[in-house]
Amino acid sequence: MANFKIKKGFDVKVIGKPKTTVEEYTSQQLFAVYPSEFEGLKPRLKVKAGDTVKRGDVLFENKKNEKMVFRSPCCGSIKAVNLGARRFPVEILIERAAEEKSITFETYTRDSVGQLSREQVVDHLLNSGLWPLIKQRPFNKIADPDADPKAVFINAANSAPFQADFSVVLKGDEEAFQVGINALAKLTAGKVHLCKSVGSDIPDFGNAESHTFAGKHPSGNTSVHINRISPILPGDTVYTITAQDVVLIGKLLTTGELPRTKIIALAGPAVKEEFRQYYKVQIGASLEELLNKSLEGDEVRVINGNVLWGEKVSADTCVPFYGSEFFALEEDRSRHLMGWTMPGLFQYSSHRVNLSSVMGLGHEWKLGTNMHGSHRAMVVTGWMDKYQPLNIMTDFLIRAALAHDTDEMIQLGILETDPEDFALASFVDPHKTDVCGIIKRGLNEIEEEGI
Amino acid sequence: MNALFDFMDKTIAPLFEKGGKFERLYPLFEAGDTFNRTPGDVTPSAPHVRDSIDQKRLMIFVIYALIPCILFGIWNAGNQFNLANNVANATFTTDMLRGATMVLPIIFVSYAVGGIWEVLFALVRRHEINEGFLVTGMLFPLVLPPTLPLWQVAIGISFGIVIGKEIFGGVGFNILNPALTARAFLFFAFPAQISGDKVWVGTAKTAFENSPIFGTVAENIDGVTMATPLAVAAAAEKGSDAVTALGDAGFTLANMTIGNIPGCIGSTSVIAILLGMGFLILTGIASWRVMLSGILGCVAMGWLFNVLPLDNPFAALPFVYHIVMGGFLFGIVFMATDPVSAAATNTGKCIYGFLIGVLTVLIRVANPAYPEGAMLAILFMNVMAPLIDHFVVQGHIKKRTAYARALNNA
Amino acid sequence: MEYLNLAIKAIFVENILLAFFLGMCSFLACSKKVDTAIGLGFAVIFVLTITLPANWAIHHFLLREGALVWLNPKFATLDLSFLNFICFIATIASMVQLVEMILDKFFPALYHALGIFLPLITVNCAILGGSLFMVERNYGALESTVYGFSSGIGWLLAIAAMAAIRKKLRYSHLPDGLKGLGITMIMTGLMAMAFMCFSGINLDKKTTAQDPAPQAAEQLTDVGN
Amino acid sequence: MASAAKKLLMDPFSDNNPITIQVLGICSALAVTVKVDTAIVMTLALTAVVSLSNFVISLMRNVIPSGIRMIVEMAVIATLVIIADQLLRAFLFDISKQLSVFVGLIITNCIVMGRAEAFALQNPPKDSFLDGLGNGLGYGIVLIAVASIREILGFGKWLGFQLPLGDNFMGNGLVLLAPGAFIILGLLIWGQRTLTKYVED
Amino acid sequence: MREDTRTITFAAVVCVTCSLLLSGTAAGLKSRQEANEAFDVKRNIVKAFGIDISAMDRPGIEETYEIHVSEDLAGNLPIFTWTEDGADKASKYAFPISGKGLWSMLYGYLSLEADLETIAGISFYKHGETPGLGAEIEKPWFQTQFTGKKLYDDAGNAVDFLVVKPGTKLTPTSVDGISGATLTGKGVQALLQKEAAAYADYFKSIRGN
Repeated sequence: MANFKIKKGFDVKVIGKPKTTVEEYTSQQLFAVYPSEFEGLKPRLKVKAGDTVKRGDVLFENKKNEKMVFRSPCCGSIKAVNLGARRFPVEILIERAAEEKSITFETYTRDSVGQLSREQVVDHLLNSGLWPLIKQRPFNKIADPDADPKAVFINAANSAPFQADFSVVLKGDEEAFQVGINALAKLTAGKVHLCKSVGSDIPDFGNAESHTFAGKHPSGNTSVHINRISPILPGDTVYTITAQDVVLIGKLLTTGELPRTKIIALAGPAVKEEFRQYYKVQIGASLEELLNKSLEGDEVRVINGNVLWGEKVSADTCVPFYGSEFFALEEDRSRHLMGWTMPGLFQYSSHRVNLSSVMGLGHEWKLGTNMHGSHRAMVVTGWMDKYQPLNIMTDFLIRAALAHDTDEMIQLGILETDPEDFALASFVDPHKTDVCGIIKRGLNEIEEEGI
Repeated sequence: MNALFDFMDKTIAPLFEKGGKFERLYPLFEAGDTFNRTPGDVTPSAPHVRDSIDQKRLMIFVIYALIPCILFGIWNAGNQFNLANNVANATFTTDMLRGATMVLPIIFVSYAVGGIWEVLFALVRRHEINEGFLVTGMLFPLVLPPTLPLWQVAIGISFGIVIGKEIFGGVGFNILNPALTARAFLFFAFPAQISGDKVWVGTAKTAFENSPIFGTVAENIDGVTMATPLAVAAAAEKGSDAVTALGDAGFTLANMTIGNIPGCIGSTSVIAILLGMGFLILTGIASWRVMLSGILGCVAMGWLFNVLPLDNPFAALPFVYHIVMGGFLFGIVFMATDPVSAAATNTGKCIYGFLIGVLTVLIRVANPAYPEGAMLAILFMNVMAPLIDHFVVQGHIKKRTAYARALNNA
Repeated sequence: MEYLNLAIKAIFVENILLAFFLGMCSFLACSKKVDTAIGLGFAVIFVLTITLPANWAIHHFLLREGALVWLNPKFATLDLSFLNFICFIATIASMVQLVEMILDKFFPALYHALGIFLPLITVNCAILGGSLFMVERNYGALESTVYGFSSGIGWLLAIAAMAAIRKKLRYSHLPDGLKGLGITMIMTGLMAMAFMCFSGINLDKKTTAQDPAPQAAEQLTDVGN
Repeated sequence: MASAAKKLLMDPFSDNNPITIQVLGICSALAVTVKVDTAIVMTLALTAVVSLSNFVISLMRNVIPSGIRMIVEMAVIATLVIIADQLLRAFLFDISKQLSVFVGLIITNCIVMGRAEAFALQNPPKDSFLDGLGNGLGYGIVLIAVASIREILGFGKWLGFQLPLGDNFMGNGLVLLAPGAFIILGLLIWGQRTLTKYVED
Repeated sequence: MREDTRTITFAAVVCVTCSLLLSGTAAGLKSRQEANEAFDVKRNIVKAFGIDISAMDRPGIEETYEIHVSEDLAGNLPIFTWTEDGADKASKYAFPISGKGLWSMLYGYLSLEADLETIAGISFYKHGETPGLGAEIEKPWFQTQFTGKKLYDDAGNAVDFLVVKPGTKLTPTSVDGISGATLTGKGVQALLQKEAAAYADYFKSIRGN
């Protein structure tokens, strides 16, 4: 148990915070699974269009590790398998059948999980298709089941606008959460760390060490938690997982069947005010209807994630495997006459060069996706570290990455990071550098070369 | 207005974009287009919102910070000319007008010639036209004497832009400050015009020699020489007192602070520079670390020379003088803080700034060759900045690893 | 003070690399990484510091005009200084060899740090140049040592700064033809320009002429001042 | 034969220039280039040394014991350099004064050693001689080009002759200083490599 | 063993050949080199006497030197005298001057007219001053200024010869300095005063004759 105060950070003040009410949203016909969600995965399809599948049937497996399978979230027929570039299956669409048949797995209790060996837990999770919920650092990819992680980090914190608040999600599922933690505790010889934001009313759980993090964003980022509790040295591995996913694992273990629902937050300035809240949705089910009625604006961007970090998704997306929140904001293609010399009262900024940073940081802004400038070579240095609590020299890290110097990247601490940790750096950068992208390429290079 | 913008976006823009007729001229179009209106691009990926700040804004704000220096420089150039030439009926207005005829051509040449190089390289090398050039093009004239021949201005800025910056790949990749590179080039290439005790006031023939608006040149003495305070202090004989020598030559703390003395166009007035400095620090554009540590370094070295028992009147000069004399303050505020050529780490910035201050005073006092040390001190530290950064980064790496190991073993 | 002045002069004012262009080949070849550069720099300091006094002794007691009078007064007019080059280079080669062996035997750690650089140094013209300048400028034994040591420091400073700069340049958008040698050359030029801020620093206040002997090296109009 | 010899002779002028491409012999390329006449003399001295040393070493290539290869090479080169230096002092006194220690430094000029190691040890004397000649002259071309630029810009003269540049011509002091030499050579390398499309990785 | 013998033999042969070559060259060229060095000195002295040598070839200069110049000692300082054709008495005197400039030693010769007061010519042949600034001391415009100026007063005492800032009013004992290179000028001034004082006694002593 420890409390950490993160000094550096910045909260992007954007309107559209979700209310803490949870609404049930069910009975969808169309389901989807997106193999492209799993980064670096080479899937081998086990079904084709027209096949009928039971709930829990294997849809595809990992070519590199055939034990790792991905199962269907519903019972029905495969409507289509859409291929992307190089015949990579981007999405598998499933039409739900009226009658449900499903596959069941063994059930456990809080105590019987504790009797299992590490292999049993791993095999069970791999076989049930929920193993990919566990990721590993460095590289933030699906955890390697054979690794020997020195710790498991459960992220129950939220700091970015607007990450789902786990205390809302958790209500009623405390038991499943505890079972999940017990299973995770089997995976490591070290500790399970449960990281919470300060002020959230999440209780402590057995088998896990609780930590609270105070401070502005990115105090809720997993990298910050790892850095403060048990930093990654070259050669180390840690498993990470988000809190809601622990609940899903817990439900699988206690009920013996694949979890059906999870809770997502819908927020952002382009969501009508009455719809900004939490929804209990079916995993894999289409969100088209919900989004249709709740979005407003001419051209809206929907993000699976929060305003700082997440993927753009289409407005007919289904509930994805990862993620607990959706954010919607308007595409802002407006151009401002001589904008570079105006006092900057009406443009959101964290820099004192704009008056808004002094006069307007108190209230919330209706932000859009405008770049507010064109790309230029990097000039100013040090600004990107302004809100970086990770003790990383971002400028030098980027330069090492641009020079493909993997040794130096590692020395500078890239292994502790994930592209999401550089979202704020990208945000404040006046040269509009794609910091996250550069870091991501750097990490990929290191992964390819091996450490 | 909207119709015009529509026309620009729909009809003109495609000509310059990929596949368009004038694709090669895209950087030129982009520069003009984004000058008129901020670009309408949206974020391609996360983070989905961006701060509404861009390089254009940063650079233009540096120019705003320079305005007091520019205006004062224009007045002072004219004022010094009129004083030196005994112009009758000189007023503030005639000073300004006379100054404008001397200073504006230099600024114009600097921008025009520098701009041509910038655009040429941007088109050939296909990179964007960087607004950093606006700052270089303005800083360079401000560190020149107002009487410099225009062809030298043109050669100087060409060297600064091409050798100092463009061959490295443009703004952001250069090692030395381009404006200073240009200035140093002139200093070594044509020393007679720019160094030391040569005329800094207006004996050069200016246009409108005797027009009624500019005042009448009563007696155009050929070869009026007015030394700069630094030259006076450096020339002080052994055993004499540099303050007295300065006083005899008409330099007091007060007029050096106000700046109505001969010198480079933009760097004489401490007050004007402080206004710019305040603006830069207030807006957070330039690093206060560099400025503060630079001034500290200057004070420390000046004080050290004061207390050392050296038989050198320049060394005995109270350190305050070092701050107000010559180009030091201008250099440390506007040139040393150039983020591309300065050290990039925070610790590095402090070391870098401090050493600039130290070296400036050291060169002034101990090096009889150059009465002004600020320019070369900054250039030298520009060269050393990457090395300083290297060591700071190595230290940082060590500290990070130690921190990680300590936590892991705990 | 005299020696300090000589040292400052050799490090900053008449930097053997930036003002006399010596040791350019290894400077260009080994300035890609800062650690390598610093290692080589230390090796150069080391070798310069020991070869200069050695060569001074050879020149002083064996080769210069009248050096051999200690052997026989008849040799007063014998001038073997045309053998300077060949003897100096032989000394340097054997000294490097010797240093290598001594380091290997007694200071293995240091040997591993400097070892790979030592053979390179034989052909580093900074070393031979240092010896030749020592003769041209008529340095004494102690002066030669100080000169050798501080020339080495000057060389180290230059190569370390260059290595750090090249590291910064790695990600630059350089024109193709300038990559590598070209940009390094120009950067060296700019660096030499920045180093000129020191040219003229003179801590030796005894400005009266002290050595009427002509100093041939100073006739070079090319010297960086 | 003719074309092979021509290639040996001509390659070093551009495609395989010892200075701009092989990065050899930079030191002296800079120090002796304030004026064209010193550059020419230096070229001649170096060309003589490198072609003769190549020739001699190639003659001995089959009999040199491998253990003392480097030392023998060094001895040959040093001997040739000393002879060159002595000749200069006797016949071109003024220029030898300006060349100062830099003639002596031909010993450590990497071109000589480099060509001996890279070429003369594997090839017959005639070819080696041509290779030496070509490399010496290739070196000379760069030297003379740098010297021309420096002398013209710095003094308004070429090879000592005043050029008709008008009374207002003002010598550029920087090109006469060390930084000028570096920068001019850098720009020459840029130009030459752009023409030959040589890119260093 | 055979290999070692071969190595040693080879090394010995190379050594002997090289030494023979070297000694031969050195011995053969020595006289010529010495002549060169001697000529260099002569040339500078002739130049210092105010003779325009730019159009003269080497034999011409040697000849001029042989005819007109003779070496002497002023106490233990070297002095050179110039005798006109047919004259039996020296009409000009020259002596070497050296001293610190801004950052190098300056070397040259200075010559006096027969009145032993007026400078006949000055030459600097060796220095390391900044091209374009201090190096202007080797330019004709700088050197010709000295001709006709006074180095000694009527009593034969060295005057305070000055190198002043350009623009200052000149006196018979001052010349214009180089703008931008005040300190080189100061160096020249100092070395002139120093050398003038050193030779003052000698000139006083021959004044009566």
